[in-house]
Amino acid sequence: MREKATTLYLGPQHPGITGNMMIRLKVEGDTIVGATTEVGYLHRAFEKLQEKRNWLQSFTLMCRFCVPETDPMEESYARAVEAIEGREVPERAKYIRVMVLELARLASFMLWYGGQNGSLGLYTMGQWSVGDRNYILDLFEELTGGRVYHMYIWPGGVRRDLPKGFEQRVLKTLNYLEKRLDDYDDLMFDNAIFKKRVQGVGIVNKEKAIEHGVVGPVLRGCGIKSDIRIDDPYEVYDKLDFEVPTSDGADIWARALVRRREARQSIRIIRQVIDMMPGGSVYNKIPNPQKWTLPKGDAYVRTESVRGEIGMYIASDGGLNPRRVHLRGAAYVHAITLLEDVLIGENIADVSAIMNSLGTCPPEIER
Amino acid sequence: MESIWYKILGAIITVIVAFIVGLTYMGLSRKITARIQNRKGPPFYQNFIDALKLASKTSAIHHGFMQHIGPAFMMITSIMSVLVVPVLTGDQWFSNLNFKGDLIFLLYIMVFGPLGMALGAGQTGNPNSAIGVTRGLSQMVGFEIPWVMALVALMMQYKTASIVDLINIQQEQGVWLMFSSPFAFIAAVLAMLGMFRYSPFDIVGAPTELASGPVSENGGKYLFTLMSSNSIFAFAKLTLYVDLFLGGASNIVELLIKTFAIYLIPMLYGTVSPRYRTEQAIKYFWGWPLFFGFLALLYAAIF
Amino acid sequence: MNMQEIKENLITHVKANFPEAAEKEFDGNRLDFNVDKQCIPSILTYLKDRLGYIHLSHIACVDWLEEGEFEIIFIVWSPEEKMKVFIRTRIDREKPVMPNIDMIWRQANTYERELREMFGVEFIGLEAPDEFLLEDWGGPPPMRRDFDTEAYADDTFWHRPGREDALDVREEIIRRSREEIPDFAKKYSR
Amino acid sequence: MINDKNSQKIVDIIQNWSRKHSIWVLAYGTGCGAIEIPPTMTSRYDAERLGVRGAATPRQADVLLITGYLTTKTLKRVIRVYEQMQDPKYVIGFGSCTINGGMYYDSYNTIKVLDKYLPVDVYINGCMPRPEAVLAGFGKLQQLIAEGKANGATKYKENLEWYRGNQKKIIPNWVMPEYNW
Repeated sequence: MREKATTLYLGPQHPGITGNMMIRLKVEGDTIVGATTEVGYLHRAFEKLQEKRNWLQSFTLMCRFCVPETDPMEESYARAVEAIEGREVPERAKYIRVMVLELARLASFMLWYGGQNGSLGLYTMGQWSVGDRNYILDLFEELTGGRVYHMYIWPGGVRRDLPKGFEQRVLKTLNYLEKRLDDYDDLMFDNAIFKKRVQGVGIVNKEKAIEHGVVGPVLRGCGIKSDIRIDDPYEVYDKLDFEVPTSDGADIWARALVRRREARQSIRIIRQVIDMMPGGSVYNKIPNPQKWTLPKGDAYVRTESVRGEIGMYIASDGGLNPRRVHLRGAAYVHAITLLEDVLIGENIADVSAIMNSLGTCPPEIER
Repeated sequence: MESIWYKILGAIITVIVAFIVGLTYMGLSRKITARIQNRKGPPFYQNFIDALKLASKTSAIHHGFMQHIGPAFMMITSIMSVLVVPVLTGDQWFSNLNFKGDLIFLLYIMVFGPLGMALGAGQTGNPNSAIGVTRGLSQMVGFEIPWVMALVALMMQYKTASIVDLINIQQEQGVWLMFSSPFAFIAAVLAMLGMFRYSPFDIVGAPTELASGPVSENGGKYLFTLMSSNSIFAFAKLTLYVDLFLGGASNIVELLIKTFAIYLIPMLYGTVSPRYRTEQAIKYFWGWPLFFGFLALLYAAIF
Repeated sequence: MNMQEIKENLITHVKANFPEAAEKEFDGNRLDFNVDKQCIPSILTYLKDRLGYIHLSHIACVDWLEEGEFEIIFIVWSPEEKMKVFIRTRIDREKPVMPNIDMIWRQANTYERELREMFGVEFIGLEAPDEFLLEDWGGPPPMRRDFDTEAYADDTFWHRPGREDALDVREEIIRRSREEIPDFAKKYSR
Repeated sequence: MINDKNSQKIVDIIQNWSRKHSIWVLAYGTGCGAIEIPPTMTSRYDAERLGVRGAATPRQADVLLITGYLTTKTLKRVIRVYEQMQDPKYVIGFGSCTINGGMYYDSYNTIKVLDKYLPVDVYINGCMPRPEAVLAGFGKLQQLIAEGKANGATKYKENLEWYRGNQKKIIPNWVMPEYNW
């Protein structure tokens, strides 16, 4: 006899949901037979607001799109504006941008370590990694004045030069974090129970990935070597030497492995950038923001964030304000159609782990 | 006749001691977990404050009669099980109300509470509660089997179902039962991991999966009752372990040291383990713990 | 093959099948095609199946209020050729109707839901719940240029007093900068 | 005897002391401020040493932390969650956008002033408030509780019509059970 499916509302107030969204699950016993996501709890209408702001004011809205990693949005906006206007960026600013982006990546990985393990009940990991993340945020605070919102990478360069001795402090932090990452491996990747929980769960295979336009670690977790930093290089990524890790498992475990190795690649990139950092100015002066107009045109730039590629489309009508800004976050494709697809057939115990593994970030979907 | 009054007075004091010790242990566990997690952690008496606060919260929600009964069942079970476990051996006051055959009685009574809780949680109508209860009962099915096997092995080996007799045997032989019947001890300790519901067996109230499981709808006084009954129950279980396998305790310091040593096992294991899925937990209990349970039975049958 | 050859190759292929597509070349790895809205599904299918543009990167909509048109831009990406292609089309702003492409890429469903809600663009045969980001929304589609969000916010929500004087902060700064700085403060001011 | 004024005072002092040192925060990240909650709760800032810890369901929580802007869609859920919580309950408004709309002052989908819709006991300003600021906010709340001044819930009950009117003004489709405790 077929069991009658019950409806289970997961969220918006639920500790297992990453952020503020809801999944309506149809459950038979412990198995999910249907899922519908409901988003929109965080819709602030950024794109509408930006149409009312001038080009510099709307830059300050940019970092608020998704909070775990704010710099790729600023980077996208800066590059899109530069592409429309044809503005040059000093060489040193490019290196600093890469450094900031990779530091933000690393910080976001630390948060992911906490989230992924917290979703599986290993709270010690979250306490360690989120605590250690503060060391990176300290660096950001010194550099930009803010822990979470930096507003540092802006059109024409970066807002100000590195403080004296900043590189040494970055290297010191990296040395510490590298040691800590090994500790995390002992706790997480050598953990038999963790392996048992995540292997074979939340499978996104190649066909599904292409059908849903999946990006980032999820795509690399199913064996496709795809990284915007290599495929469509921006800033100075084409001069740097780093690997793009892939894994064939297509499950949570594979994506965890990808992220684990990517965190080390980020450290490697930052070290290279600090070695290669040229001198010079960091900022090409923009005109008076109140009178700053961009030529008519549009641009689409993509930036690799920790969750995958972020695409930003900006159209200018030659005026003081953006005509249209549209940001497609990485989670935009993961969190709705793909999540609904992946959850079918899984255990309700794994919903939170799958969401964390896909990198679902609701503010990025809803903007 | 006088000794009965002593015993009853002692039993009342035992319950109070159990409440205090249980909450302190939970507080210490929070503190130790915090130290492992690189932070200062709450003071060890934090759980008393929490309990006091919960008791002083209003509970205006009403989901029906059974919701009140659930926590009450748990409380009654906890108190009954702590009453039949001799806390201090040889002490007239604190040998409690145990009798011949109390191991079998204990086995029965320890299952009774979660069942009552299941009824109460079912009444609240929260799907998380319902799923949590199902999980709790499945997990109980998992760890009860090796646990019962270990106890049956002890009963077979020493031809008694009385805890006091078992303690006396240990004192006569001069060897703790954890050495003289090691397989039963191993099976019992592995089952204990599930009994205390620390990670990886905290599947009942897993926050990221079920909010807080069966107690989702219970706040305030209900939660206070559950919390205190849990602490009493934890003390009862720990004392039972000490009595059965560690030769009992003749004074309160010895008791605290031995119980805390036992308590550290599930707690420390919990800080470094993620949570099992329900079927994985049951599979785990029906693996090695069951194997050691069989070994214990064989061992008891042969010797 | 360098970028220029890829572009020429692409243009010849697309032109052979869709003669009305008007191309526009850009620096770098970008190429635009202006097409009619009816051939959007066929050109996207062609790009995906034949030319390897397997990744739908973006669907954007721009409201050209003055011209009375919506511009819808599909951006596809080829991992092999490292090329992004913009397929642009213009539709009438009064009766915005588009063909549905979520059978080509499943994820397009999300974009289309958003466009339907935010711009009122109707996609023929789109199967999705009516509401996406908004709930019980009574007004016009909010991302249209003629919807004034500030006026709506003033109407609907209560503003805390005190914000309005922040509007003229520049004048205030100028006024204050003309004031005499006391001697003791000069020591600390930069 | 128990209704005697002095003994009631003593009971109040003990209860307020316990409430002050045991603050269970509902795990509901309503906005982007949720990103600073993990650092506050974890090793460097460790709010648990002050007795602040998370609670999974509204029935068990004491504090509703509104972490940032509230869209109208979330506001509906937040009100429902708030009404499910048991007395005594407190609301902390977190971030500039709960105070005056912050940088979303002209957005059509976010509310600008939180205390029009829910009784706020403590505001923490800043965008984003640092974990120290959050801890200071909790400290302020503790102080208010100890003095018996954190009475937002009573205010809500007494002025329910006014709050309801404001809430219903921006939530057109109001399908919620009546608040009766």
